[in-house]
Amino acid sequence: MMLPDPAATGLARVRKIEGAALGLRTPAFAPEEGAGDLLEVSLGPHHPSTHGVFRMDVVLDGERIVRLKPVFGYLHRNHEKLGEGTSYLGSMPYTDRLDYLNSMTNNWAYALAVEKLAGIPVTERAEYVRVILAELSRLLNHTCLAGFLMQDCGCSGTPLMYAFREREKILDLFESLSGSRMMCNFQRFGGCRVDPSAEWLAATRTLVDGYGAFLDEFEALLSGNEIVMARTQGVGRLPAALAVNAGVTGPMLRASGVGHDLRKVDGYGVYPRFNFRVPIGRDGDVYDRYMVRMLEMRESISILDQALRGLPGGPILDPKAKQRGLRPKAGEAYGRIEGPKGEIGFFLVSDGTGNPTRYRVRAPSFVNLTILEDLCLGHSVADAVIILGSIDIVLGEVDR
Amino acid sequence: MLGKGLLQGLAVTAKNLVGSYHDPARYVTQEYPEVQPKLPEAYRNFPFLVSETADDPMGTLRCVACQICEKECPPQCIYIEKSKDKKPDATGKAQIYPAVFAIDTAVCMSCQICVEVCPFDAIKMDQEFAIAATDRFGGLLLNREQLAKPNAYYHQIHPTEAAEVDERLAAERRAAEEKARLAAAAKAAAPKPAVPAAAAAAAPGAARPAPAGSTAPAASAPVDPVPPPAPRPPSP
Amino acid sequence: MESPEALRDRLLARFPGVSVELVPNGSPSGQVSLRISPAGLREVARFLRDDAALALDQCSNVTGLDSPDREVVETVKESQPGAPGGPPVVIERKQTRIEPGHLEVVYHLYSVARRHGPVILRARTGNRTDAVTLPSLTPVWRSCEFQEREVFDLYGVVFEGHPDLRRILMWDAFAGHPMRKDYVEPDDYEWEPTPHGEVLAKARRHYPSAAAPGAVQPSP
Amino acid sequence: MTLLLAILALVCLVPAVAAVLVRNLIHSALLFVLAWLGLAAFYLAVGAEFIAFAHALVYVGGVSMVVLFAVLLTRPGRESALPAPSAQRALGGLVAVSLVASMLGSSIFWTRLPSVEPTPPVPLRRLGELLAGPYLVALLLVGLILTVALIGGLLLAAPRRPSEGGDA
Amino acid sequence: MILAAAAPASPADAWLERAPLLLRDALTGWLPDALRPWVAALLSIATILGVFGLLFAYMTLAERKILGRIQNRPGPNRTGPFGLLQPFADAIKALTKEDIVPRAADQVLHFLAPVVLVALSLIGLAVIPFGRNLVAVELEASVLYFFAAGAATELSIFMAGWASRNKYSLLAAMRALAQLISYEVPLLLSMVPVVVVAGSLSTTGIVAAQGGWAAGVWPHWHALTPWGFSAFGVFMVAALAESNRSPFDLPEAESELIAGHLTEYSGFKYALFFMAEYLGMAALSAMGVTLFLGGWQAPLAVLEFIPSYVWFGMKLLLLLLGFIWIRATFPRLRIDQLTRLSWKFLVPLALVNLVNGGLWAVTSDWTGAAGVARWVVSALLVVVPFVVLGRSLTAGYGPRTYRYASP
Repeated sequence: MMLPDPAATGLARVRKIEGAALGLRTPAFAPEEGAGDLLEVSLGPHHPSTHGVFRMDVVLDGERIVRLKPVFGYLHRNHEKLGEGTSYLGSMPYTDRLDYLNSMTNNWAYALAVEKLAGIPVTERAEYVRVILAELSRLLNHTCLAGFLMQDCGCSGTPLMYAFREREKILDLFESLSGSRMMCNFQRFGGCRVDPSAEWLAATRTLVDGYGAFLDEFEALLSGNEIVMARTQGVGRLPAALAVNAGVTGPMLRASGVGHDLRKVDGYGVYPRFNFRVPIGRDGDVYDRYMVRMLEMRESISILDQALRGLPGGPILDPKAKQRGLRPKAGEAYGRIEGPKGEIGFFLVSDGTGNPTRYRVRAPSFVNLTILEDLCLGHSVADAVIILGSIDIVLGEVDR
Repeated sequence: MLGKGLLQGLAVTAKNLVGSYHDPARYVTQEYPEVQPKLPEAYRNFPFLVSETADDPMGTLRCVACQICEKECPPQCIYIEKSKDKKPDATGKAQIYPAVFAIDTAVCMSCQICVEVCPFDAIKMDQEFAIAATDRFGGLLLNREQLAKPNAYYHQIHPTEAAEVDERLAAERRAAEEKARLAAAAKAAAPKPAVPAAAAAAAPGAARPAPAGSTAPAASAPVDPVPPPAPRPPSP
Repeated sequence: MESPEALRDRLLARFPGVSVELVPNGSPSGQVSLRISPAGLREVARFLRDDAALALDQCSNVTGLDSPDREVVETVKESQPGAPGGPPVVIERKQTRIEPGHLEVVYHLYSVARRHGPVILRARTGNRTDAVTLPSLTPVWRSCEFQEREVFDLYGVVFEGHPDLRRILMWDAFAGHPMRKDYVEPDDYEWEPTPHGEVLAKARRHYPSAAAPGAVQPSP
Repeated sequence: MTLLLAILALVCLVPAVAAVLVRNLIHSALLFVLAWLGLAAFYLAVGAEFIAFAHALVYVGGVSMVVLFAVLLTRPGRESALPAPSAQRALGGLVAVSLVASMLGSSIFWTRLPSVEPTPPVPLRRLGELLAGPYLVALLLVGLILTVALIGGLLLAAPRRPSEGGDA
Repeated sequence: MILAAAAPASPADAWLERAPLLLRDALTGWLPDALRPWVAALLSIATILGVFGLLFAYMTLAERKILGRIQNRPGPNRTGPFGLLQPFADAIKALTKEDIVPRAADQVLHFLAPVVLVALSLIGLAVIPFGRNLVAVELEASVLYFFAAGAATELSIFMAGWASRNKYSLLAAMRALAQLISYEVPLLLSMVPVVVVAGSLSTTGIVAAQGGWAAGVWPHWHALTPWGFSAFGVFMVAALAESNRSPFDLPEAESELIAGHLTEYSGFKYALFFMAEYLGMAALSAMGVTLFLGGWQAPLAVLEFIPSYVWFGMKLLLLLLGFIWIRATFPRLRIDQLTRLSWKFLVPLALVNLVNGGLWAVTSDWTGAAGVARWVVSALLVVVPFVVLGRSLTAGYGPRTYRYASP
């Protein structure tokens, strides 16, 4: 069990970061020289619970984590260079492959950025359809998150199977609308590609009506469970100031008590027309992140209900809106939406030709990972696995 | 009281255990090979070329090798070589046809951009997903003969979509004949002196533009055959 | 939130030594950015974060931009002695000039407290070869830590003051910076039989001998 | 009966000797366990079941764990049983033999065993009453010593580093 | 030879009841007297191995089918009708799989660990009374024998962990030891009040003490008395932990240390570990049935006609179903929570239960109003410590209320 002495592993890296004043927890367990046996373990990239090809180099002092370095890049295919090589329309199917659980919100973020860059108006009906699809994607994402998180806590698959059963129903809706369950390639600049039929809207209505009952049952199984509470409460606490400073967005930020939701802050699309609330937590630990996502799903159900009722008629896409030969004027634009995992933004720089000169994706999982080490210091390996699960990362988006 | 949450959890799992025997909303497993999946009409897998009739697929391909889909395909997996000669198409007009039309299904991600940008409804998305090949290189490279499938098959897999496309093409053909008839009548009514007969006959006035392979994609592509019929762009 | 011009003037007044200039944006998005000379970048950033009116406490996005050397063709008016004793003749001569390229980093700042933004900061490096260092803003906003490492990895901008500047996406032994415009993709990757001519041509250059099995032979 | 006892004696002795000779520490610890099982078999042969199972429970369940933990924590698993220089081995061997000889000699020659045949097994209930009756004080004293030893062990093993919350 | 067609005088000599014994006599009847006890012993060993071997096989299938149905999926149904041949398919797979032994491993211990583990969990079954007089070995201190056999399982898990010379398995072996030792104590402590009340250490004596029904309806099982119910709870939780089952399956926690001390095992040895876990679970449940659920006693006087070993089987299957049900529902406890649960909750509860059992034994002759008082006191002695200890255990945890951001 012996290990090279701590000094050799460059362990004594001291985090001289001015952020210390922001309640950044400098590692209270920084190992003094020669403090007992340190065990270097690397969890992943073939570890059953790292949510994809992601590695954490962990140094353990007994059962507690003393140092944790995330290593990724295994799934890097230079998505942004591809964006510079293809036309604006050609990049749309590639955005499905960023956060492959929510292709609808990725498409919307990209379409929003291009519409902002080229000043393309969006039809009324398309705005409502986009909200419906984004909220369905949010339901799908948070249900899967709860399933994976409980799987990391050690449930032998039961919550995950319930989550996947409901996810399949939503994916069937996406497939009957866009043609593919996960790679929808559905949004276009100025609207959506296909106009949802009456049967599709009726099917969505039945799903939305039944989802509340599923959530009640799911929470009865998990939220009150003493073992779940013991495993997740007080684990991986993220102070609000550090969360904002570290660029954390989405349910993680709201779980730390900061009520920042782009649907309210930016008011993009037709979100200002719906009244919905933004749940926020208090301790910012794994339990709060889980509960904030559960409450957010209930808000999404009410948004879906209002959107389905208020869906206007009219064209889904202005036929004269240019898709194929789009050549926006030289300039740049940064468009962002509130994706299920946080703020997903696209920064596009155009020089007047058919291909963007710069196509940058601001991925929420990538930025939310910045404080993984701060959350895990002092916890055990079992907790680090759960903390990573509660951050909800998807490697397609982290590595791009 | 300690354990209340645990008992609640046990109650939920018990309800699911009992529920999975009678509640279809809970027991959703389809045992695949025996139970074939019910594919929604919009389902898409790899593309295929539409030929008007089943008996002579190569002769009646709708594709006129305008190479718009080859340019627009994001992963660049379509490869077209134009034919040297021309062949009359369904409306009798002499058209170029693709001598080589290959799609590398190892690279294609079935994103249906090619269907969206094709102005002639010549390429559509197939619904056949159980595909296997023995060789990684040649086996996944589908050439023109393997891609061509009759319009009847298109009606079979995408009924509503196929109906709309056919009805729109018929409307265009009628408009074309009607315009040709008008031009002929106008010519007959006021015979202009010394107008070479051939020129009159040759100006087809047909709505179908003969794209001279010019790369300037002037035509804005109809978004998708499903939405309301897009106005056909004026001939260049 | 105050207009970019007012903000520029306030910054110029407060930081005399630092050059702050507006970068116009042609697109209808109207997101005008402020280019700041690298010397005073971190002080300006800290001011923007701590200023009560702005309170830009979230750096949402850090992007790298690469503009390579550009050949600029200019018409130069020169006066040459005209006919003897006559007036000098002004002739125009086309002259190509190489404008040196540079690397650029763009920061999108938002305020979570005031719910406004974006304020966009830009900073340019000296050139694309040796003067490629910029001050890191990680000490001001922790969110820049990974994103600046990505710009270093894919563009080659060295961030001075960054706590842990290593490659983040590529493996450490990787040479070169893939996102630069002049990056040449190594062609020793496993040969792929895509029928597309350009790929085939590259493959034939690489394997001149064997005509790759299974490739589509152009029809006779 | 004596044949059975002889076999059992072997079952005790062989692992004990092997435990001393074998180089790997963990192996010797496990061989000790075999020796203790041999002892328990002795009790069974004589018919005192309760004592046999109590002995097995305590030694195989508890004490073997203590020995293994001790071996693990002090010398983490490396076969570092260095051969002691030969002079020391001879001296050690001499001391061991003399000790064994004196013990065996006293038990065989000087102590008078009342009889050779096994005494009738004491019924369990009678054993319980004896323990709760006249021998109660002895039982409580032994219990007291064990608790003191337990608490002492805990204090010694308390985590040395002043850390946030002591683990189990 | 086998007639007794008339209604049996007492349930003891009903034909079906004596069937196993008649079978044994039939089989060993023609042997010379000297050999008879030996062959009888061999017969009982064969039956135990056969019954519990099949029980293990079909318990793996039952677990996967019930777990599947709880998760709304069919569970194995391809091998044989309803997947009934699945256990044999698994066995063949385990046998044919290559048995990889890491070079650095300590060959002897690596091989010995699974063998010892299976042997120990089988030995424990010798003293369990499956039917009215169906017990393999009649011992005076058989309960102690059972726990002595069970105590050595820690040893073999340590051997497995240490012998595979792999960082993960060593960590897992240490965790497993900490867990097993901390749950050995409540397991034994919860058994002591039963012995005190039943007055004997032999399993048949304990089952006999639970005979009879108050007013023909309410059986005298220990689990139906307040102290017995609490002791049964503690025993079952400790049994869960001893056999490394769900909320406590820390050693082979997939999400952390890959497969714990089983990382370096494959092929038939892995199947042996698997078998040992199930047999250990079955043995502990069998002991639980014997100590608390009245062994082979029928729940109602009128139901006595059903043979005793059938009752024992049904109760055992009920408990095993409970194990599977719990595995499907609960997540895993962390190592420090696990040991804290044992030392700060189960052990104190078991100690109070010891007092409660003692009081119950002393006041066994109270009847009428005193009987009611006896029950109330005993119930109080269970509920009060449960609530107090429960509150201290879950200090700091609890459901939370959430607020919403001002728009």
